[in-house]
Amino acid sequence: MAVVRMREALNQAMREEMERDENVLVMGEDVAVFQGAFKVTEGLLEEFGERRVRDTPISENTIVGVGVGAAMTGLRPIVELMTVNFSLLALDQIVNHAAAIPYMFGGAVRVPMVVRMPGGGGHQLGPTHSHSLEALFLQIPGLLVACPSTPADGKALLKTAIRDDNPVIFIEHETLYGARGEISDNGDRELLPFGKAAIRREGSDVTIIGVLKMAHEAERAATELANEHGVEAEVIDPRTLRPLDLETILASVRKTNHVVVVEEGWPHGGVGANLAALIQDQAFDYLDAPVKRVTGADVPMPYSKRLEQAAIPHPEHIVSAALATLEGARA
Amino acid sequence: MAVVRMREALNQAMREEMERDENVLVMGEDVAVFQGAFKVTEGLLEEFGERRVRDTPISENTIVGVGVGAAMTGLRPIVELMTVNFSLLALDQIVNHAAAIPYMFGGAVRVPMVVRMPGGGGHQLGPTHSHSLEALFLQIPGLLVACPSTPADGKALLKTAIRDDNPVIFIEHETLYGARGEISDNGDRELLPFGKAAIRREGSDVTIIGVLKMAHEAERAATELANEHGVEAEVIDPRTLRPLDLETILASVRKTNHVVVVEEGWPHGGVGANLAALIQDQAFDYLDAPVKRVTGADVPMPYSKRLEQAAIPHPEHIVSAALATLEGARA
Amino acid sequence: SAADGAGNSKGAEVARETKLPAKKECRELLAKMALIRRFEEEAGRQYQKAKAGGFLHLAVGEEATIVGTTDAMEERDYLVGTYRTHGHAIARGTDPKKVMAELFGRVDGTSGGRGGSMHIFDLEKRFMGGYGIVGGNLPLAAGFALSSDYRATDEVTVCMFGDGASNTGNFGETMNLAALWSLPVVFLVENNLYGMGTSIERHSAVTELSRKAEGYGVPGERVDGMDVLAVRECVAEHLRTAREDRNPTLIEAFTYRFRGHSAADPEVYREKSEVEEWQGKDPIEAFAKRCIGEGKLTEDDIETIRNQADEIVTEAVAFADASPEPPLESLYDHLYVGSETLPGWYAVDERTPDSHPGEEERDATKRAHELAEKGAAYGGQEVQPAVIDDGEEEETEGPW
Amino acid sequence: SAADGAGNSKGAEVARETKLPAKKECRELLAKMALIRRFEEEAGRQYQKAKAGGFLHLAVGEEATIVGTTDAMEERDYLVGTYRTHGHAIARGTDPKKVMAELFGRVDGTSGGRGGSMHIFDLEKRFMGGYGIVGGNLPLAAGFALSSDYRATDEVTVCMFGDGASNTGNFGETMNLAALWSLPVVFLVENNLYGMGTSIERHSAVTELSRKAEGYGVPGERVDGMDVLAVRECVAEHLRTAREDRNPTLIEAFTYRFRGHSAADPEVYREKSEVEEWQGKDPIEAFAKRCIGEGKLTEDDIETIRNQADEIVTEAVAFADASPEPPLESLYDHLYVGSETLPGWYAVDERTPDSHPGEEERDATKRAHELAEKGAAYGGQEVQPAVIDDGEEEETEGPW
Ligand SMILES: Cc1ncc(C[n+]2csc(CCOP(=O)(O)OP(=O)(O)O)c2C)c(N)n1
Ligand SMILES: Cc1ncc(C[n+]2csc(CCOP(=O)(O)OP(=O)(O)O)c2C)c(N)n1
Ligand SMILES: [Mg+2]
Ligand SMILES: [Mg+2]
Repeated sequence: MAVVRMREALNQAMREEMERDENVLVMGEDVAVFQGAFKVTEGLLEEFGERRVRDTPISENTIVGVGVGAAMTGLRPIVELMTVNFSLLALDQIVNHAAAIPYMFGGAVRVPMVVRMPGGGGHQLGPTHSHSLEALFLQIPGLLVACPSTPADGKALLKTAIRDDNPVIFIEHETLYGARGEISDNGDRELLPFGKAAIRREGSDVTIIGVLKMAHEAERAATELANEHGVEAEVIDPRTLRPLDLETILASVRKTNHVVVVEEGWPHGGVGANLAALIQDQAFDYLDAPVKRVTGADVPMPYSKRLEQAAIPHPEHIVSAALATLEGARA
Repeated sequence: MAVVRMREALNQAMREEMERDENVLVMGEDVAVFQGAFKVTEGLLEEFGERRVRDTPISENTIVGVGVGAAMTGLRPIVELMTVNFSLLALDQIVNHAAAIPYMFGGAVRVPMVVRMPGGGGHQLGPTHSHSLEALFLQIPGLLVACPSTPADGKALLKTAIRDDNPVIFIEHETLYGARGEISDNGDRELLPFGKAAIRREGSDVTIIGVLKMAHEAERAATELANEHGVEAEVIDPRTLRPLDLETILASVRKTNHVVVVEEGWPHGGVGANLAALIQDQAFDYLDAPVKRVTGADVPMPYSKRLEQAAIPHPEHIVSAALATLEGARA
Repeated sequence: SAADGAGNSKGAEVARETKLPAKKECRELLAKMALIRRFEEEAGRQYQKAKAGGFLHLAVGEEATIVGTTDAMEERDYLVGTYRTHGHAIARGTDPKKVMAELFGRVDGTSGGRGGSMHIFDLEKRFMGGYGIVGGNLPLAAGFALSSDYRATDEVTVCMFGDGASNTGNFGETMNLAALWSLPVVFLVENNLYGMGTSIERHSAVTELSRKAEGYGVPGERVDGMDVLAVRECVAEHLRTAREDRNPTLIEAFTYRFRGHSAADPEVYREKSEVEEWQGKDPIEAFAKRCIGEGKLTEDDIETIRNQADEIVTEAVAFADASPEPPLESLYDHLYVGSETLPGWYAVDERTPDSHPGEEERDATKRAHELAEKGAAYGGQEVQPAVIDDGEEEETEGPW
Repeated sequence: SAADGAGNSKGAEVARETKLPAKKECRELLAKMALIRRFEEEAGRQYQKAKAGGFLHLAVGEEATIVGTTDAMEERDYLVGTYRTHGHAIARGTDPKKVMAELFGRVDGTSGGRGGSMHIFDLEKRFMGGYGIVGGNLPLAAGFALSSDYRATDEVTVCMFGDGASNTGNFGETMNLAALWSLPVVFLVENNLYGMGTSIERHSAVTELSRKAEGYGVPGERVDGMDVLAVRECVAEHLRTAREDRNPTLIEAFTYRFRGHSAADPEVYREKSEVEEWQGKDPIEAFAKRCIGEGKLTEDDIETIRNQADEIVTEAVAFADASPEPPLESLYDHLYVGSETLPGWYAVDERTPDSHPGEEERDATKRAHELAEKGAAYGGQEVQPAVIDDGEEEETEGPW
């Protein structure tokens, strides 16, 4: 066991898979000489050279499309988009090409590629640079969607994503790159299959589901709920949103009968909306209160630190929502 | 009262608003000489000339961006994207610019523009040409989203959209352009405010909410439910998804205690997911069964007529779902 | 008017002195063009009979550009095109039967009936598709070329697209990247003077498309796309540049679609006289005349070629007709690789009251099946077809 | 290496013979450049003190390109830029106080604290922003120009963007449209030889950016972006072309950012020597020298200009410091126009257990308020800053 930061864990995953498979390459803006905008690709150019670690022009749709074409013809590209905000320029290649091609051509060809990109707020980057787009990508059939919250998951899920034959949207969180966590050293035995949620904390009173950074806030809230309110929360991190491990979530709900879903993204049609719809459908008789959602504010992220922090969920919001569901409080 | 087709109703709305306001103009691929891919802009070039009815190159992101810039400086552009499928190339201008600008600049400038585009399946256009993206656009704060299902609503909502000072995503359905409906002739008195749902049919047993073409399928299902099963369904067409008239929906749910949401789009994080999450949260105690969703299949739309029709909801699916909720059936 | 644009195509820089190849080659080139022409005309007829659905984009008139290009390519080279590529696939060697079956939406189609006319695909023949999104194939082409380069092969990718596609953001982005990375790719713009109903003068500030990518480091050349030998020779030269010098280039081939943009476009945007002027330059007619004139082929050869094309296309229709519709159980097939084996929930089917993983559709509840059947039964007759795919297909059946 | 690129900027085609204007004008030009330099240096310091957050992109070294451009423009003309535009706004006449307040995220900021450093905006001065998305401002510029044309005015739009932005799809799409529609717009690429950490040779196949849009019908010209008079003269000519001939053009201004891409980029991608070479061509230093040399300004004038700049910037900081933080109740303000009056549900706030329309946040429940306060109280200290905005800002404070 070693303690590493998320960015190191992701870096290890890419390095190990590149060593393992000659067909794995990394492309993206400033991934080579600059070592990555968030330093996730640090050292890869030096180790693997210009052929396998490629700086690209600022051409998001084309970068992704080049990855799709390369994946269709034998390579396993890892495309880094500098942030999820810029993926809005690449959605045509992601949705109409990467996601559609295997199905559209009757399974005659595969698109084994990974699109890595960080998102989220917290750095005062303002309205164009703070999106959380998990809820947008989970809508698209043909894509797999991962959103790791710990270095161990980040490394294991990224290795799985690189080896998977489907196009994978791999969403990281800008404020988690520095987060430290334990990670096992025996690389290959640390593959994590998609579609397995993690139970971060066991509890019998309320189920709190948190994604990316919100998985951590959920744990903090759970601690506060236990210490201050005698409430035992079960904290679940889905880890992948496609496939979704609904079984683990439903099992918890059948036990706790109360649910809070926490996400940083927008409320309308968000991750929480999807989970709430599925949970109320499949565990209706087990719910003692409505599935509560704690989401980012329904605004483009404001720059002002005060407004930004007010727009992002914090443990207090989660605690408050959990207590409300237990009271069975209603608007 | 006159009976017109949807495409004529939309055409009238644009013509009337262009006559009313010199600053309204129409831009898009093949909107002028070709008269519109779906003939919605027929005759506008002849009546208003090249200055106000402009054919554009195939440059979706730029066409929308030009509209945003023009809207910021005094014009009221109507941008037609040939279909919603191509809006995936314009999402950066729609989300990071049109939707964000008014908020991002503290209200110093407005973006009074309408992006019109048809979507949906049914014409065997296959995996890249059959998307229903209502659920994607309703996520975005800063946008208004309209999805009319009748000529009268189409005309009235489009006129309102053109006069609204916010950026409006106006989603039409390719298979509804030929649909006929009554429409009043006294143009200006026919403005329809956003955020007012239509109750298409009153009923006390189950609430069926349908969007775009599915609003019609919902009505057909309601008729069958009444005739064959003695079930009185209340059919609601939200007409706009942002703002959303949740009050009308909740009032109906409090009366019927059973809900089915019908949409043509994908199930994960769809329109139905958003409504189910909101309804279970705000009418929890009134629900006798889970909110049921009838959605398009979770696949890129297949070309084969047989598969395509199997992937699109039909009255049978709605009837079956309605009966299931009344049985309180569970998976 | 685009007639001027048409005029350009007669410009000196386009003309090429070519020599007729050996008899056998002449016959092959003519046969391929004739087959494509026949196939497209028949596809149009089948569409009118509603055997084929969706949009139908025919390449009638563009056969010389297609065949001249594929004939210059090696088997190991990749070809990628647009939504108007029945002929491109056939020219690459794809069995017309499978192309017709795809138009019919049947299991024996190139994409098993999932892609349709706009999404033909044949990995074996290295025809990489068939894409409905204008300009969407350019980045893919750069990706194929990157892959060829990365794998240290000497494969070249040929990317064909339309004049309208040269206005997409992908055009500039891809040209720059291809030149920056010295990718082995030849871009060929099928300049048929219109993007749907918009003439080139109305959609492109610079109508000399061969120069449009110069600012990105991709030099270009114009060629008469109605002359199969000129196209073949030109493409061969550019393939060499890509294969040996590792430089991407752009070919602008002047051609013309004799039919509407898609099955029955009213064609209000162009003059009948313009269409007729171009029909006077029929690439098949012209090549056949020359072959006879220079004694390479006889009237009998021509007759045989015509009959063979007829036969192949007739068989293709029979084959497509006999091919079964995709089973409803296959709805979720190929959505994900390994979805059967990998854990977790890959697709959900909310269209039935019984929520269940989509991949279980195969053995879904009886009710789900009944519903699927009921749904599938819908002919979509209640549907009001969009203008671009209703109306009458004008039957301009020539000798070809 | 980009040093060669730098070399270009000394190329013959770039040099311009210019005459110094009258004393008063010399003073004004120098004062504006000095003010921007001071403002940027101070912004860097305030960022280190965490008074400003987010990304901070400074234009130190690029003042001549900015001021030369704005000085040639009419008040009625529009200017639009990137995320590196504190100086552009100031040069257009925006009060430095309001720009600094925006960096501080305060209510008196140009965007009321919502936009931040990357999103400066001033409609009154026709500075149209300030955009964080590379290349996102190009279509907007075409839109402003279309509007000017549509309204039959003779306003011209100047669109400034970086060398890296010339690789975005928007570049080609917008160039083509601007030329096709004869829009009154002048595109100016601030070629500082790098897109973030990627040198122009590594991101653009053709490094002569002035020629990059020729294929779209937009001719270009190169100018020494370190010479304020050369830039002013060049931009004036191109403005005339746009205003009178209605032809869009592209200016490539060679310049250089003396600082990192954003507040402390480790700058591993360029040599110290290259930075120093360019610092030797400091546009403010050079212009001041020349003014003194040709007797237009005295050492005292220079001293006064420096002091005035210091004063203005000091006041700006004091003003920003004194300006209040936006009230939490304003979180949803300006999300929609008329959201107070229009019916229906404009925003939902699910962060509190009480679901309620967001616009009612103003008078939301006590609990919602407490929670908002608690949330706002977070300094984000638990957050691990991304590499691009941590590290030490190197204090390369020059005489300017
Ligand atoms: C991105 C995108 N925008 C619009 C369309 C609709 N569309 C289909 S074909 C076409 C015209 C394309 O013209 P061109 O590139 O010249 O090809 P041609 O049909 O002439 O072969 C358009 C606008 C599309 N399919 N994709
Ligand atoms: C579409 C998009 N992609 C990537 C980024 C991240 N990014 C911000 S600035 C930058 C470099 C831009 O370089 P250039 O255009 O030369 O402008 P400069 O910073 O040199 O002034 C990049 C890649 C972005 N903001 N937008
Ligand atoms: Mg064309
Ligand atoms: Mg630069």
